[in-house]
Amino acid sequence: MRREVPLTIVFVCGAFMAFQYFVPHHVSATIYQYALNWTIIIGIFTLAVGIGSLINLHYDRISKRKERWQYSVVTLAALAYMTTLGLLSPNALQDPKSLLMTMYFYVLSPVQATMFALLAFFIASAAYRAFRAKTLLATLLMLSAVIVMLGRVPIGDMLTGWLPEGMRFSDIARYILDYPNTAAKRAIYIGVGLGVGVTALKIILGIERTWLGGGK
Amino acid sequence: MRVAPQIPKAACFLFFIAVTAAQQPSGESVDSAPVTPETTSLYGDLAPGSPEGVTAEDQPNDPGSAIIVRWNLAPGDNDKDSLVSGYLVYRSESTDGDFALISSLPTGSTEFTDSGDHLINGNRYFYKVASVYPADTLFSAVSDAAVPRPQFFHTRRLMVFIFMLLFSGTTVAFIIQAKKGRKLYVRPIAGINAVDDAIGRATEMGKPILFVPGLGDASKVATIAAFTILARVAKKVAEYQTRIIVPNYDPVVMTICQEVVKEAYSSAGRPDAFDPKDVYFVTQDQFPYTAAVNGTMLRERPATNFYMGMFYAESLILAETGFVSGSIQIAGTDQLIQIPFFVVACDYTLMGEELYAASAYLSQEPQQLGTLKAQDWGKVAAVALMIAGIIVYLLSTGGGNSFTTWVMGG
Amino acid sequence: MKNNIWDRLMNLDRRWVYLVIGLVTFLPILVMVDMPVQITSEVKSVFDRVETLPEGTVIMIPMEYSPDTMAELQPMARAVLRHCFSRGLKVISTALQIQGVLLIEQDLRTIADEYDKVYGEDYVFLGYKPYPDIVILNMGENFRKPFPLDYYNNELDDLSMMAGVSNYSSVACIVNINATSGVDSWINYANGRYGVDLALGVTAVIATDYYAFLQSGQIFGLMGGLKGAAEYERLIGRKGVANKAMTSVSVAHVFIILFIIIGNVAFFASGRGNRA
Amino acid sequence: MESISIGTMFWMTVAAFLTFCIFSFLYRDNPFYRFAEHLVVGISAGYWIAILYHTSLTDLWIDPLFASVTAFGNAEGSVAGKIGMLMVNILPGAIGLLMFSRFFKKTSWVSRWPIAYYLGVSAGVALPLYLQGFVIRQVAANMMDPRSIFGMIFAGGGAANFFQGIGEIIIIIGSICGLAYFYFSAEHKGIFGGAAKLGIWILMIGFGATFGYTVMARISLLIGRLNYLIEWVGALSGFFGS
Repeated sequence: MRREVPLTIVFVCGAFMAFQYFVPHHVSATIYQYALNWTIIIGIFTLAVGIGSLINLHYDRISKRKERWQYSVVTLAALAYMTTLGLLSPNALQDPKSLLMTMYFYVLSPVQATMFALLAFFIASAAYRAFRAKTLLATLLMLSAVIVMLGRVPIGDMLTGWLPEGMRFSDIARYILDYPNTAAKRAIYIGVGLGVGVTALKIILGIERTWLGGGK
Repeated sequence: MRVAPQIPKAACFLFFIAVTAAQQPSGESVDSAPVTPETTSLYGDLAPGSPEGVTAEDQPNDPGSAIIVRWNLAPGDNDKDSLVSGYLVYRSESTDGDFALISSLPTGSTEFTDSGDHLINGNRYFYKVASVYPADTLFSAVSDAAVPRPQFFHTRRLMVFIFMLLFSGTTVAFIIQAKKGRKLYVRPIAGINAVDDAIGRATEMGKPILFVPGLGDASKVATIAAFTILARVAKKVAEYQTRIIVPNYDPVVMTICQEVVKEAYSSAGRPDAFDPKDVYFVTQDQFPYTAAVNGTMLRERPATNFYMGMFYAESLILAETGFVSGSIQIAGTDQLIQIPFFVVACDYTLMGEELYAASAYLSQEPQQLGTLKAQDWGKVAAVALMIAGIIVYLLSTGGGNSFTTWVMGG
Repeated sequence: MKNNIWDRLMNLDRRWVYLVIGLVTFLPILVMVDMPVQITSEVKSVFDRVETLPEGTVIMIPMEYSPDTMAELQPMARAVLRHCFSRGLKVISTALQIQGVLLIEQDLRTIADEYDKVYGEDYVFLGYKPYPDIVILNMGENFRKPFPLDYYNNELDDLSMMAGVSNYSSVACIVNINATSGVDSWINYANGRYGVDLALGVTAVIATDYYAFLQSGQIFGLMGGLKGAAEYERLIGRKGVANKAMTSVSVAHVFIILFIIIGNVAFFASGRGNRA
Repeated sequence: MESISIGTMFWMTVAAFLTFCIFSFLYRDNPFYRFAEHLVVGISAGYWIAILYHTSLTDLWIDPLFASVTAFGNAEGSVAGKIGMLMVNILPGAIGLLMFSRFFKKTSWVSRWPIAYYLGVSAGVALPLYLQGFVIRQVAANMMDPRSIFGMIFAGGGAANFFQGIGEIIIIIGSICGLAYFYFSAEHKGIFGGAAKLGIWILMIGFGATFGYTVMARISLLIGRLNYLIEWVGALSGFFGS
């Protein structure tokens, strides 16, 4: 029961969905739509399990007075507050002036945007640390990055403005992006496609069963 | 509301009225008798005419309930004369019945797809197209009967179907061979050997290991590959009695990660050492999640960080913070755009396909290794197909074009 | 181990790098340093269209960007709005992405205030309604259908500017400033179905995808990211945030490359290059 | 200029404060960052509950479920059809509820059923889709007419044509060599090893290009944040100045 049922479900659902792709008939299309909707619905129920885990973790820190437990109070309070705002008002998401959207706008999004902006710093420090001509490979990586960087900003063409058109940084950058970059992408895509294919097959056939965990 | 087909360009007032008319749910019936133009001088030397060659047929490779109507441009519908201001399409269930206006299209249109639940599969439908001139509307002859039908096989996906069957067959064949005990050679991959070393290092230092399963949900195959790597890492961790921390972005991924780690601990004989609170859910939001993982890195100071699965812009934020906290870092992702950032900032990176290979490698089961062989044969087949396409081009350019279109499918 | 300057540079605290990048990005925003920015024809044609509309013409500027995409699109939106208001055009605007409504309302109001424009007479903000495809289609029939009330709950007929303005046929053109995939809806429905002249302002990364629509004539102009905004600012003769940003971006790139060079010089000068 | 309301000023200041909190992380981990991090984890988890509840759960499950229940009051349609519809709408919820078995140790294995469904559907969908999109499509894109390529290189159509022709050869050879690099069944030796080596060179050039291409967008984001702070300072001085 504990292994056979899940493995059967995986095989039946997987094989059906794989062949469904080739059958445009409306019955097949309808089942496909339902099957996908069901995964979303199951995902929402699982979110409850996830939220349970989040609450459990922080409640544990607070009740055991673990190091920095005070911050866990912040998390739980914020969670309770936001959930209340979201669930009590039926059209909180449709009303830009609702408190829920205000929280989104002035609390959530500044943090998101600033986290994202940290990348400007990290991209610089990573470049400084890692772009060193230690090996041929590292040198290729570095040169191609530097040329494309220069090709993207006006200053690159200021430096090479004396060269004939077609030889400037922006042109070389374009060329690298259009050709070697496409070749690299294509090789990786084909490899990934095959890797995904094999892994999906292993799941469907029940060879890959780490997700089942233990038990009999 | 029924969504209109893509219409490239139209700015004519007449057309505008027509659109408004088309939205009347009932649709007006129209007199089908051709109108004789009275003011021919309006059009210069050109005689206005109705659209010729109107055909209607079932749309191929569809779920049913769709018909494609095609016609030739009416006289004067070209850049030079631009006399025609649009076309009107009418439908009826009998040749002599009431034809209802179903759509109006701008100049230059030669095709319209009539689709929706109002078309009953198996019924017969007839179409008429009218060309709209400034003073006249001229109707075409009635098309032959078209019958919408659903199809059972998508012919434009034949190539993929063949490839999928061959590929699955090869995979199964290699698995069977491996089960029978045939030795299959697979070359060592640097990043994968590093996984074991990194776990060893963490245990020597007595520090925890951080495993980040990425931002993919459990439906992403990259995430599924990450589970296998997690199983291997967790087992080692359990054996060496260190700690593994798995912060999660997706709740389904979290439940599976919990199962995987729990199983690893019990197979190492230490089921009680597993703390479910170490495999926890953070939030399903990219940057808040990243902020939390960053904090965990700096506070727990893990000896090794694993990033396996789907990653987006946060890849470099995580990897740089991990570097600052002094961890060894091993990444694996099939997200093309993020591979460079991991390559730059991590000690080892499993690039694209290597992520999938790693999950087979680390399991150390012969049948898993067999699937790597299938992947290799897939590559050989891909290159062979590529070369075949180029050879067809050498034989004839037209043949090459149609072969490529056939392979590409739809 | 000798602790010379090269060794110290090799192990430079990352925070110095952060500081330098922060400064070279920040300073050009405060001090205007002019960087040559070439004007492209696709931006020029947006400018030209707005420039030649007679005073009092109604133009529509729907804006769809949110806090995470505002960095690229807000300067563009502001430049276009400034151009419209300075030429005495009347502006109708919507914000069909919920996450950006508050931001866009602020932007519109701020720029209108700059030119002493009166709400209801010179500009109207319709706000947000869910399901953008349907809203865009319905506005083609009548603005009052999806938006019986404006963002501030006024009846549209109470706003003097809306008298006689029924649908897209009453507006000269649409300049859609959009960071979402909703761009396609404007192309397919507003232009495709109702035939309004449409220009787009999009993020730099996706701009490359929309050149095809420019060639096919479905859009009459295209502005991409900060570069597009910088060009527009130049055209209206009011170099602002985007032009400063172009300088910031250029200088930051140069410094990142300088860091790479320093790192390599240090690497080889400290003798590690020979050992590697 | 219209003055900013006290409410807006308050919220703008909150946003600016949080911006500083996150930036402070660049120096080191500190209480401000920790506060912002923990706050935003709670806020975003709550926000997602609201989003999923109001969009997915109601649209995909609750509303159709209610509709299929109320359909029984309708005279039209067969009873069997209505029962079928009801089952179709009850089932996903029932499967979803099995997830809650995780809350109890003894029954937690039941939660593998919904997971099995989830993985099975996902793997089944992915298999043909990836073979089509990632393998077949990419292979087809490499099918280029050699005559037109050689025409561009040798027919003397100018430098631009020449380099385009060379570029297309780079794509074909480069992607084949890239695949050779990923080939697991043979060691990188001899001619094959040479191809694999060329492959990794092409991969590295591609990675460098991707890295360089994104720098501008990242700097733009930083500029966006800095502009926000400048605006906030302006609003603040305007608020207290008036």
